[in-house]
Amino acid sequence: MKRARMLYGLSVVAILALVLSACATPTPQVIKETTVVKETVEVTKVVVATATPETVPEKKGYKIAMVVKNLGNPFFEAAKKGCEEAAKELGDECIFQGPATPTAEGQIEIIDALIAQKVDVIAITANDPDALVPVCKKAMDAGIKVVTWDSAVAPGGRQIFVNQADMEQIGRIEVQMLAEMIDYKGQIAILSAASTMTNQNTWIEWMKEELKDPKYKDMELVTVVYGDDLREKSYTEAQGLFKSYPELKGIISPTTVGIAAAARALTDAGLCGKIALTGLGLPSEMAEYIKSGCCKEMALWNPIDLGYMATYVSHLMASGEITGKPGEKLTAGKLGERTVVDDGAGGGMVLLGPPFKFNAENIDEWKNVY
Amino acid sequence: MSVIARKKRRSVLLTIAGVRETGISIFILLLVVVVSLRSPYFLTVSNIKDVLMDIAILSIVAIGEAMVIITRGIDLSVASTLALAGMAVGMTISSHPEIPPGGALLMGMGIGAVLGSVNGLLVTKGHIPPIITTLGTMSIYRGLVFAISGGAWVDADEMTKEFIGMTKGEILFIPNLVFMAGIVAIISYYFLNHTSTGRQIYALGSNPTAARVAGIHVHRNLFLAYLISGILCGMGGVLWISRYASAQSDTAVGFELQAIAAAVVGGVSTLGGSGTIPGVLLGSLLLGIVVNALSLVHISPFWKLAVQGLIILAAVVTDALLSRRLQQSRSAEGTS
Amino acid sequence: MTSLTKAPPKRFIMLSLLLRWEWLLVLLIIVACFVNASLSRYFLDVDNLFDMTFNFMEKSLVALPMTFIIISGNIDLSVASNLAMSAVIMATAFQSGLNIWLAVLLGLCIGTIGGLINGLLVSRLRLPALAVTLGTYALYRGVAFVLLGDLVVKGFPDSFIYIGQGNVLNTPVPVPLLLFSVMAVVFGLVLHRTAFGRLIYAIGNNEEACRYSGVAVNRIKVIIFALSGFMSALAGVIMTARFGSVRPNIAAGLELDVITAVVLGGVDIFGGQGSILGVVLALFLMGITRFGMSLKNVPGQVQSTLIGFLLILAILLPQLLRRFALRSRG
Amino acid sequence: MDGEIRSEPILKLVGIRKAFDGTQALAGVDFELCPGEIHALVGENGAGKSTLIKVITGVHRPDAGEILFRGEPVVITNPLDAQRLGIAAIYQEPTLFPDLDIAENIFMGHYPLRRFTRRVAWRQLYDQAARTLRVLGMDLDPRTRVRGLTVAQLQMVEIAKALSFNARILIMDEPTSTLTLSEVAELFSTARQLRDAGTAIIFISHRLEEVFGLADRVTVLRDGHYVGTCNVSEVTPDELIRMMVGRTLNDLFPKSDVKQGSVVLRVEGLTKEGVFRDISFELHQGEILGLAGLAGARRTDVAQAIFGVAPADRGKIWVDGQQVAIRHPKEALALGIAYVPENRQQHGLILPMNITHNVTLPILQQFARMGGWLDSRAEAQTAQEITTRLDVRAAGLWQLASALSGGNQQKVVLAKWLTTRPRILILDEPTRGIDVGTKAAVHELMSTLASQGMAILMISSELPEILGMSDRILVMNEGRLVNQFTRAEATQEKIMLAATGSSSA
Repeated sequence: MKRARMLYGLSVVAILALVLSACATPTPQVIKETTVVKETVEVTKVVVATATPETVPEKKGYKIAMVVKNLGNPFFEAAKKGCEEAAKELGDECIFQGPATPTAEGQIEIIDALIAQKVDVIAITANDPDALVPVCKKAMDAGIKVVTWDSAVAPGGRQIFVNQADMEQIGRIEVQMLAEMIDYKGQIAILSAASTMTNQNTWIEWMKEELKDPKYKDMELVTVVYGDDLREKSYTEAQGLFKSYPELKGIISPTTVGIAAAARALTDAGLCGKIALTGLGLPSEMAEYIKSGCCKEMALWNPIDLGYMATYVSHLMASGEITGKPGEKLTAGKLGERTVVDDGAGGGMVLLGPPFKFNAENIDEWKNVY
Repeated sequence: MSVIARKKRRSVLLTIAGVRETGISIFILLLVVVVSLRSPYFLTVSNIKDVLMDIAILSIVAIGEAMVIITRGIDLSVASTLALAGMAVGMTISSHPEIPPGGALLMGMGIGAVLGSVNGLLVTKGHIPPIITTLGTMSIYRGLVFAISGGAWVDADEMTKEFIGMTKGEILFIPNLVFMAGIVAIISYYFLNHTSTGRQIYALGSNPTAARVAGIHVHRNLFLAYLISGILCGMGGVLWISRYASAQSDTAVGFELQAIAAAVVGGVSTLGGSGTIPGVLLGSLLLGIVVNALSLVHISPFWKLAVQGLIILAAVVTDALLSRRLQQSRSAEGTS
Repeated sequence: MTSLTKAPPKRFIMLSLLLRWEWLLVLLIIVACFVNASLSRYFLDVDNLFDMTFNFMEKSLVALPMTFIIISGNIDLSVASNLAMSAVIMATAFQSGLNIWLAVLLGLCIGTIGGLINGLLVSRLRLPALAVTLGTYALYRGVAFVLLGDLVVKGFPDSFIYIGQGNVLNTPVPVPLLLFSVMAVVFGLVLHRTAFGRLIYAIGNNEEACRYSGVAVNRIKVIIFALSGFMSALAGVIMTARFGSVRPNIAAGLELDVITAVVLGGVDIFGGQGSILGVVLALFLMGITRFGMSLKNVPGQVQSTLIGFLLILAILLPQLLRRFALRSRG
Repeated sequence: MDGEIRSEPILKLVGIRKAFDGTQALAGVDFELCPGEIHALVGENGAGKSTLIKVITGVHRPDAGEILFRGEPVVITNPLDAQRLGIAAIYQEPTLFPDLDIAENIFMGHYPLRRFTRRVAWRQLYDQAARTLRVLGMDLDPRTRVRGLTVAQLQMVEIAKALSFNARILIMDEPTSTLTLSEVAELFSTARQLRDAGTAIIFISHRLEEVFGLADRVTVLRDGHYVGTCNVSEVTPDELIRMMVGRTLNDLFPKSDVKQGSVVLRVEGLTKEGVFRDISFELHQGEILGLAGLAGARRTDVAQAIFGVAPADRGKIWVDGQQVAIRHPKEALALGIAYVPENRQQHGLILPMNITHNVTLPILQQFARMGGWLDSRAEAQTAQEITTRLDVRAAGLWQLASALSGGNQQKVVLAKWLTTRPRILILDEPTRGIDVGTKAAVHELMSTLASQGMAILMISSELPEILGMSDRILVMNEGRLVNQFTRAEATQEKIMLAATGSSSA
């Protein structure tokens, strides 16, 4: 009997030891992350998403927390590089965090912990623009600046929006690219991400707007399908598209996962060239298909620059150099000067710039960058 | 009782025993007829090929899952195992493009075997209930995917043409992927139905206590089921990254529920001891056809999940009612 | 030997008290707090600690009936989907002009009906709960999508928002925490002190014997599944109020967290054993561990990996040590 | 004590000890088995017979002692080792695989395999299985799935399974407890055939008449100790009982002598399609009505139909002159009917729960105060009263049902049903697998209850019990009531004739 009790104690101690070691050692694999991540950007002393020794009392720089939709997503991994680069230039600390799966719940939990840590700025790209509003308000109440980038939190939950490109422009440009490819004729379809994502939904609205122009009178948008930003689902959805619409001439996929999956599906089905594809894609993922002609042209902003810009804006917000009001001027390091403009909802917005078009001519110089 | 009467009884029993697969086959046929009336494209060779390609990986994983469920267990870690094996293989081939596709496949199966063994050891030696073991390893393996990749990904550009081509080619008009799933199914069928180890897997799922008394190595066979499930997931992982030409840390999230659904719809009882490979294949096929059909007949994508749910429920309920009637007719026979 | 009234031997009582799983959890919580406090100076802060609970109260509410269900030898995979379905229906009703509190009531009814359907399929048709709730897992989430698609419902009144985001009066205690505390006490008393609770254990241990003893097994099963549906809907209401908005994809994957907590809380996955106290402790252990890791900015994937390890180790280690001791004894 | 030695013992156990959680199940047991003998192993429940068998078959490993097989010491670590030595066992509870067919069950663990492919040789499997079934006189297709077979059929498959090994040592652990007399006779002749062919058989039974009818030698165990071995021809039943219990029992079946009252239960034309047909009888206050028949005569089904576990399709039931419809045991309970099921561990008890909780299960609502709150003091008091009355032996009411001996478990089941204060008590094989002492206590209790006016319907396959306890005897055969006797006119022969009546066709 005594032994049983002793055993029990032993097992408790053993479990505790494990938990302790798990918490105490900064998980090694994560540190490696900064070095593993592709090439180009020189690794800085910036600590990313790891257990750091608590900050020293006197402030060296601002603590900028970048919260992304989920970790392990290529787009955000690229943005992280920009964050690190800018943080190094500014002497700030870049905390890069995100949930394992792209859910609002996970992001809220993270933001709560960031509020508790009293970071200076939270720069967030939202999984759900509305669900995050309350927690973002809470952060603002706690004196934390809330910057939103990429996928915006609804106006009530942000102080400034770093927009990768004008929503309207992105929507319209995708239709224009596709129209060029199919000669302004035929059925087209859209393969989107999850049905809840703000960005995609807004762009699709603008696409529909653009399509009202009489020059597109021979083009017909037959359907919008959702691949949930899951590769296999997007793949199946793309397949479904060209099966159920045998007359289909073109697909627009305003999401990096979707366009890659669609390109794959087109290649596998031998429909490259018969059905045109465009949208927003990562050069590294799409290089193969652009070269093969499956996707002649696509657009994207530079996610590294986006992360860089968001970090600069965060820094300026924290230092009080800008407040997020339209009309303010700022200098975002290597990206040069920008002006805060009206976001249409009464708040301020900074534009990264026009989306960049990738095609067979320039893809090689970008495919190794992001 | 006369010989004739005995023969007759046997044939009746055989027919009833076949009902499980018959029921789902009829359902599939009905669906096919309805959908092909609505969409002329449905019954074309290329669409059928596509459906088969789509369900190939699912059925490979579902077969492993079915073996585990037959032993009264469950494997929630299949999707994570698949992703981990896929990521490890993807990273290896991107740095060692000289590895042939076959080698990559073997490597994936090896990694799957290791992960499956961990499950098997925890269940047999650790005496942890399967659902808890695999709930735990589901998170652990998924985390490992992130850890080994550092959040990075492997994309089409980093894979060799041969590797991506592995799942693309055709042998005698049959897509490679379907061919491979077919081989897996045939080997598994043979294993489960014609080897004594296979029969023992059924036996221990049917009555674990009796299995022990009958001198069956319960632990060895249980371990084997998890091992096989792991190997098939590993194989699925390599095929997956070849097919979609990409390995990421969120590959196949939620796929475990699809695998379980395919097995359950195919008549594998979650109470253990029963279920067949043809059933699992039909289950995967049904799920595949539903997804395909919904997009072909232009039903809003938002209906998909609800329809899938209804089909799973329908399958479970019909199966239960059928087997209950089977049992009733049997006991009636016993007295007459 | 003759009189059975005598109490069990003292050593027996002592031992069974000491060996309670709950003590292990208490110890783990203390250690987790200690570790967190020493690693982060933000941890031991009353406001932070209370605030942290917002994040797992929905799970906790659902974990209470899940404890009943698992003790009775069943499982409910559909909780998160049911949560989403009832929240979506509540929200659409509100949007179409229904008074918010009536809409809440409607949501709770829908959730209960969802649970009722599970219960009826499991008990009347004697289907395995795993298979049934796997089906409704897809179905209920599907219904949420059919109803709301890519839309969002927001603009709830402040009085409603308060139940998901507010604090009780002027204290730092969040409203959901208070609600959960009350519910936990109620569920604990029902499970451990009433005839209904006893019958749940009895069914989990031997359903057939219960039938033979005239226990209304089916009715009890239907009730606990309906209860699970009701609590899922309640969690849906809280979550809606906390987010201030509803989309059909809320609470995806919540069921696995709930089951993890219940099992970590010492409930036997095969039924018949477990306590509400253990589950509550496990919920807080998980919450504190996650919060601590978030404070140290440990990536999400690594967090769930550690919870996975915790789950397996918590069950494996006592066993391994016992076996080791037996071997060393000879 | 040893009789003539037929040959060298094939199996010899020396000083076997085995303890579970501190309880000494076997405290130094010796045992010897020779080829070509049937060796009975007897003792009260908890004497250690089953543990000894499990040691021999490798399910348990002994803490101390030696096993000699043909004079060589062997270590049997698992059932497979035992199989390799040619040891086969038939257990009390059938250990079959419901999802597999009969042939697969028979050959599980040693399928005939094709030489090169290692593939299961199905035709050979089914042929051999059919042959084995024929040897046992069993008319069943080997492809029939086992789920849904009757208990007797399951038992037969078990025996076929053991025979399929060509076992040199065959262990039969109460194989007859679920068999009918004709089946028992068949089994015995098979056993004798095997013995004459040189197989050594260990035979365990509670029925002494079977021991005397079949065995050559008998070994007695008591409380895990070895008491002695003797030739069956040299002992009397009384001597044997004395060795088993350490005392003599004069009257195993105390007769009830009660004045019968009015009809409390009347059943008319009760029919369940394909199970039983047209069952009609009356049960009086203070009467013990015996229900005899072979296994598979569907007596249990009738009882379960009356109790509402598996309601009948047609027919009427009156309780106290009121016609009633019973669809669920709860309703039967409310009418004052109680049913002590045949399968104690599966249907009677909740093994992982303590005595109190088991006893109060059907009447739990009585202890529910406001809001369903349980009055645990009143609950414990009720449990204590009834268990004291029935003399349940346990360390305390907190003890788990699983820790009790078979006899005490049955007493707890009886206690559970008596707390419901039934007026009609249905007992299904009330003394199966119970040691002699408890058996007598149960019979005494039945008498007392009847004398207090309770109406008892007793299903039993033990003819002496039926003859000794019943005021009237009904006989069922293949789902029908075939005959009825008063105690005065009933004899073993008459009952058997009725029970087997037309079944030989």
